Amino acid sequence: MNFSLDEWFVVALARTIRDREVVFHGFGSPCAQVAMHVARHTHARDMLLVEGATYAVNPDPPFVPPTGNDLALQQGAPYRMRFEEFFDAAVRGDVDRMFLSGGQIDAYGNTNVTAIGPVSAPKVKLGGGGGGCNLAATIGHLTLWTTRHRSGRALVERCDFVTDMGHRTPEGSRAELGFTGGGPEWLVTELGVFDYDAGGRARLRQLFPDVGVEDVRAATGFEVGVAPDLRPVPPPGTAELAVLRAADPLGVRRSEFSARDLERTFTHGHRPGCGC
Amino acid sequence: MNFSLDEWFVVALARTIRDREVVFHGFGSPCAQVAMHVARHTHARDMLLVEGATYAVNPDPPFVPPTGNDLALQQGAPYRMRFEEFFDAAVRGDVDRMFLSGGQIDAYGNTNVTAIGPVSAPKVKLGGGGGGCNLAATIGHLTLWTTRHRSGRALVERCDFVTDMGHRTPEGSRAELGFTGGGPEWLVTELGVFDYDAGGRARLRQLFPDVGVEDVRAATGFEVGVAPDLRPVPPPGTAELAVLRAADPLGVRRSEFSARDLERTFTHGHRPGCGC
Amino acid sequence: MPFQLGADKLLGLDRAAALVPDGALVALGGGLSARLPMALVRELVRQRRRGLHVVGSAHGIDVDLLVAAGAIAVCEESYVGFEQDLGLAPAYRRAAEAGSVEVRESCCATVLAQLRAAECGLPFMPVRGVKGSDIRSLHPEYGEVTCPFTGETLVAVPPLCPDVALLHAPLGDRRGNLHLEQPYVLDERFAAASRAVVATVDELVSTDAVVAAGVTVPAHLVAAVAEVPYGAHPTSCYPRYAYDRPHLAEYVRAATAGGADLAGYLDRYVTGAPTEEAYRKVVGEDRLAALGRWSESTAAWQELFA
Amino acid sequence: MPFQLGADKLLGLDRAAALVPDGALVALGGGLSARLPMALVRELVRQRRRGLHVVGSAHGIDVDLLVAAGAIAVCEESYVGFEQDLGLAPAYRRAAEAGSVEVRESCCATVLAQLRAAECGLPFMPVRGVKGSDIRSLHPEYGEVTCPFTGETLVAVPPLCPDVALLHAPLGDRRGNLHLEQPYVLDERFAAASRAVVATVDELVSTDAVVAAGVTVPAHLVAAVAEVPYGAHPTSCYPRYAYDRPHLAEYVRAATAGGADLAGYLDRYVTGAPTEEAYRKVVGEDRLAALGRWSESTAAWQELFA
Repeated sequence: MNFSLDEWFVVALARTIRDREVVFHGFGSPCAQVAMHVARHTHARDMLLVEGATYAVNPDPPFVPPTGNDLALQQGAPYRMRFEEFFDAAVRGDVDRMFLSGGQIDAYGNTNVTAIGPVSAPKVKLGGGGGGCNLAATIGHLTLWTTRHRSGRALVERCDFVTDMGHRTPEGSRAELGFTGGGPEWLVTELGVFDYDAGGRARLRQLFPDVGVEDVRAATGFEVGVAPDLRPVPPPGTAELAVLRAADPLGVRRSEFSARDLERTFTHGHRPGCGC
Repeated sequence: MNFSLDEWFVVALARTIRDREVVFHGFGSPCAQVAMHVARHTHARDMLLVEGATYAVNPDPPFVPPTGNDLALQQGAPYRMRFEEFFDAAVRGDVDRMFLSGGQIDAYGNTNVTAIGPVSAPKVKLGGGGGGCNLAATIGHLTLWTTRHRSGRALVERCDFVTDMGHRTPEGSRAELGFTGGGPEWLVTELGVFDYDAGGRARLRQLFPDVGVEDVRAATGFEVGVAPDLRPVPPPGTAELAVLRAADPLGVRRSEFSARDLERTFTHGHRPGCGC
Repeated sequence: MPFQLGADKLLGLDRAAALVPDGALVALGGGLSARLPMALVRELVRQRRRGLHVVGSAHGIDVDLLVAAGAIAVCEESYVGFEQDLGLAPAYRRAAEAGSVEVRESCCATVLAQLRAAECGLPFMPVRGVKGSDIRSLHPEYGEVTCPFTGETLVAVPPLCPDVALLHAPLGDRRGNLHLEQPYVLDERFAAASRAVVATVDELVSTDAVVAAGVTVPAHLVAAVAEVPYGAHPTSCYPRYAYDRPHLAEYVRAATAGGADLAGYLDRYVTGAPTEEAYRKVVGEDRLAALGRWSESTAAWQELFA
Repeated sequence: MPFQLGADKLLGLDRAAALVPDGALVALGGGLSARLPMALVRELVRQRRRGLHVVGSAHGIDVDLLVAAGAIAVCEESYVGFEQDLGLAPAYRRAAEAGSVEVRESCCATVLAQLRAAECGLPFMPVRGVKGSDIRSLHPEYGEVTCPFTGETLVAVPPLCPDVALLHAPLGDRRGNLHLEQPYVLDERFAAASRAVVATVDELVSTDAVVAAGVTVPAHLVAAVAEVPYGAHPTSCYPRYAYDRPHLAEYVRAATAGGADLAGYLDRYVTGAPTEEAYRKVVGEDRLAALGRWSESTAAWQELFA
């Protein structure tokens, strides 16, 4: 069976969702968006999927469009939340997981989507955080991702600007700030998958087979802890790939990847531990 | 032209409404309810009428039913506010007038709809205040009314319990409490019409023709100030009576009056100052 | 809250009502004599529920019947009664005057602020009014907060998270999607702020049918739904039926007289009618059908209320 | 607020836009590339508006075009950009990096809390999050408040009362009743919290027709309404038209290049097209009609976005 890195990456994101979770993604996040539909039609059939910018509940879009606020993303939804209805639910703790990315992500899972360089005179003004700076405080778990790990600019020791809090900032830990959400649980990149250690720092857990620990170290701005049980990223299953390809006929997920990474393709047969 | 006291009373209430006001009534208030429809179809055609318990905007009910939360009161309304939409508008000061009654009304226009006697062991437990204890603070003007003035128990020097604040309570004046609403502007009873003096005390301004100042004094628990220009209540106009009779075919307004007052009927011809 | 992700929440009325424990903080949906959750109220009486703490806006026979049956310990509604038409709530009034029910009368706007605090996960909410009203003396739980910008002191109220909200809707599906007609009163806020929503619907339909009518309360906020035709009777549930004024008058007469008369009402319509099927028989299918004829003409509508 | 009781609020687009003074605090309706008030935005550029302070949630070409034309002094949106598809907002980015626009980036949930404070007439609103985020450093106007019940310290935000909210709707009447399709984003909150709502509608219809479709924003909250077909183009206004992705791409290319390219876009589509009739001609009636064909089939819909 053949598949590309972008497909495997989306499946890896999907697998961070547990069944019966209430899950949300921010806008401008095609990989997370597609991943949620993959999860809902494979291992998490009873999850509650909230479409990022439409707040539609459990829609079945005919396709994922290039913009997050489109009617296509509401098709088949029995209910559309109001803006305030979703934010209230998230802030009171009724949303279990949010997908979050950033131009910079630091060792503690703090993310920067506001500005590279000093915010008063940015080197690059990024788009902004949407609702993240409140949502990150109270949503149960965060799945972080970046498709630009290799650039060396994405994973940094310290963000130039913390838009959304991870496990700890100079202001203190989540517990010290009285936040009810658990913070970052996973960080998925085009090189591998991280979880977070007891101190709240990212720790390498899984590698894509064409990547080595040294590649990760070279691309990462903070010191990379490695889990004792470091393993390859489990390959996607045929069901997952089928749902993914049906959900994203326009391939909007691919817009997140560099040309080089879009060329990464994989094959595997039926081995033990294979999900297909 | 002949008309009854209950009709004249409702017209007197209607005339406390100015054109282009946003006006609301509480539930269990048939006289106020009918008065608002009379005003909207005579001298206040551009008022915004908010139906008490349905929050319907400018409805044209086929009839006024005996309950305040009925679909009949929403007929013809281009819009129905949500509960919170109305309360927010009122609390931020966008509602100009509310009609308010009470089992007790004191000299400062404080009203009691909670309990006669000590609230811990009431002599009579009344129904309760609905939204009044917040609305009375911020709505522009209050028109108070009672149809039980003659009983001697309605207008008292001091309420046993202040449910809704008038101009002043032991806690202080409206200004001292930082309230933005103007408080009681008119008090209409089956004996006459009061306004409020600079000190916030009720002052007799108009009398129904079959009532004397001494009747009012005898029925009133506080010292009655009398306006230098005390006059009879201006009689209803034919248009007002026609609208009133069409709006209230079931005569629900009559449920507020004693048998004795329901027998009071009046006749008048075309005199100067006659509204008909 | 928390979200209820089950696909089938259909229960019998008895098991639905059983989700309300003795002593629960219960939010009652609807208002005055419209869309009150009467089938659930009657079932709670049949099950001899005790010590309930009820909260809501302006209510009537739902609260009075629960008080009459001895089910309520604390009453925190903003109003309980039958308006100008049928007057004070007889059982509520008697219990309040005797001190057998604790009256914590509240205000619609304050209850709204408390529900919003719960809905937004906030530990308090400031409110504008309340000062100057003795209502405050009934609520030692209220506090004060000073505005960090204006220095103004405002009354602060704690969040209100009912254990259960009891709602009635004309239409719903087995997942728990509910369609309501306006006014929704506080039903939407109760649904979001309560730990569980237990609903009755006049008619159980497909999800598509509820979606076509419009989902007012979404399935993920509803814990249980029971199908009970005329489940709001003797109050209204438009567009299906108007309120039953003569029945309300019959109740008010019995409750005012108390003693054997009230016991007679309870026996005839509640405890002696072990199910809602039995209740509908006692009320009479013809009478119930007549309440649906409000829509035939204005004259027919008025006649129901004359 | 305050309520607008006029019976006829229909104005030409020029007079409607004239209700937005230089330096006004302006709320922009819609979100991302959906239902943005583009006709009003273009007219503000034609009228050389200056010094605007814009607030909202997640926006795109509306803010970027106003920045490109030099109309904005302060930007308080939670996001400005073209998502993953077309990337960063070129003019906004350039101005922010050059310091010619003051960036007071905010958060959707914080803006919501501030609008609610205005809506409820409260001098402040507590919020849960914000702590731990540097967003707070961009808002010296935020304060802190201690919960009188838990002792917890929360960030307090002041009320947000925009001078004008600019909204676009598919349907409306001359009284100002507006029908919107979901997501409403913050439009309902803007309407209640702003001093005035200025709206455009794709089609002006009778009050009965708006009522039949469902009134989302009521007339009493609307100060002025102008009829502008395709008034949200190049963003979407379902069910009438999908967004015009190629047009957005053309804008992003021109704005990224800046200089003559950007001037060319502005001349071709905005300043050089003195009216919206002229704008529609330049865009092409065929192209506009094609955006309405999303509903013909999934294939047709996908093609628009390919």
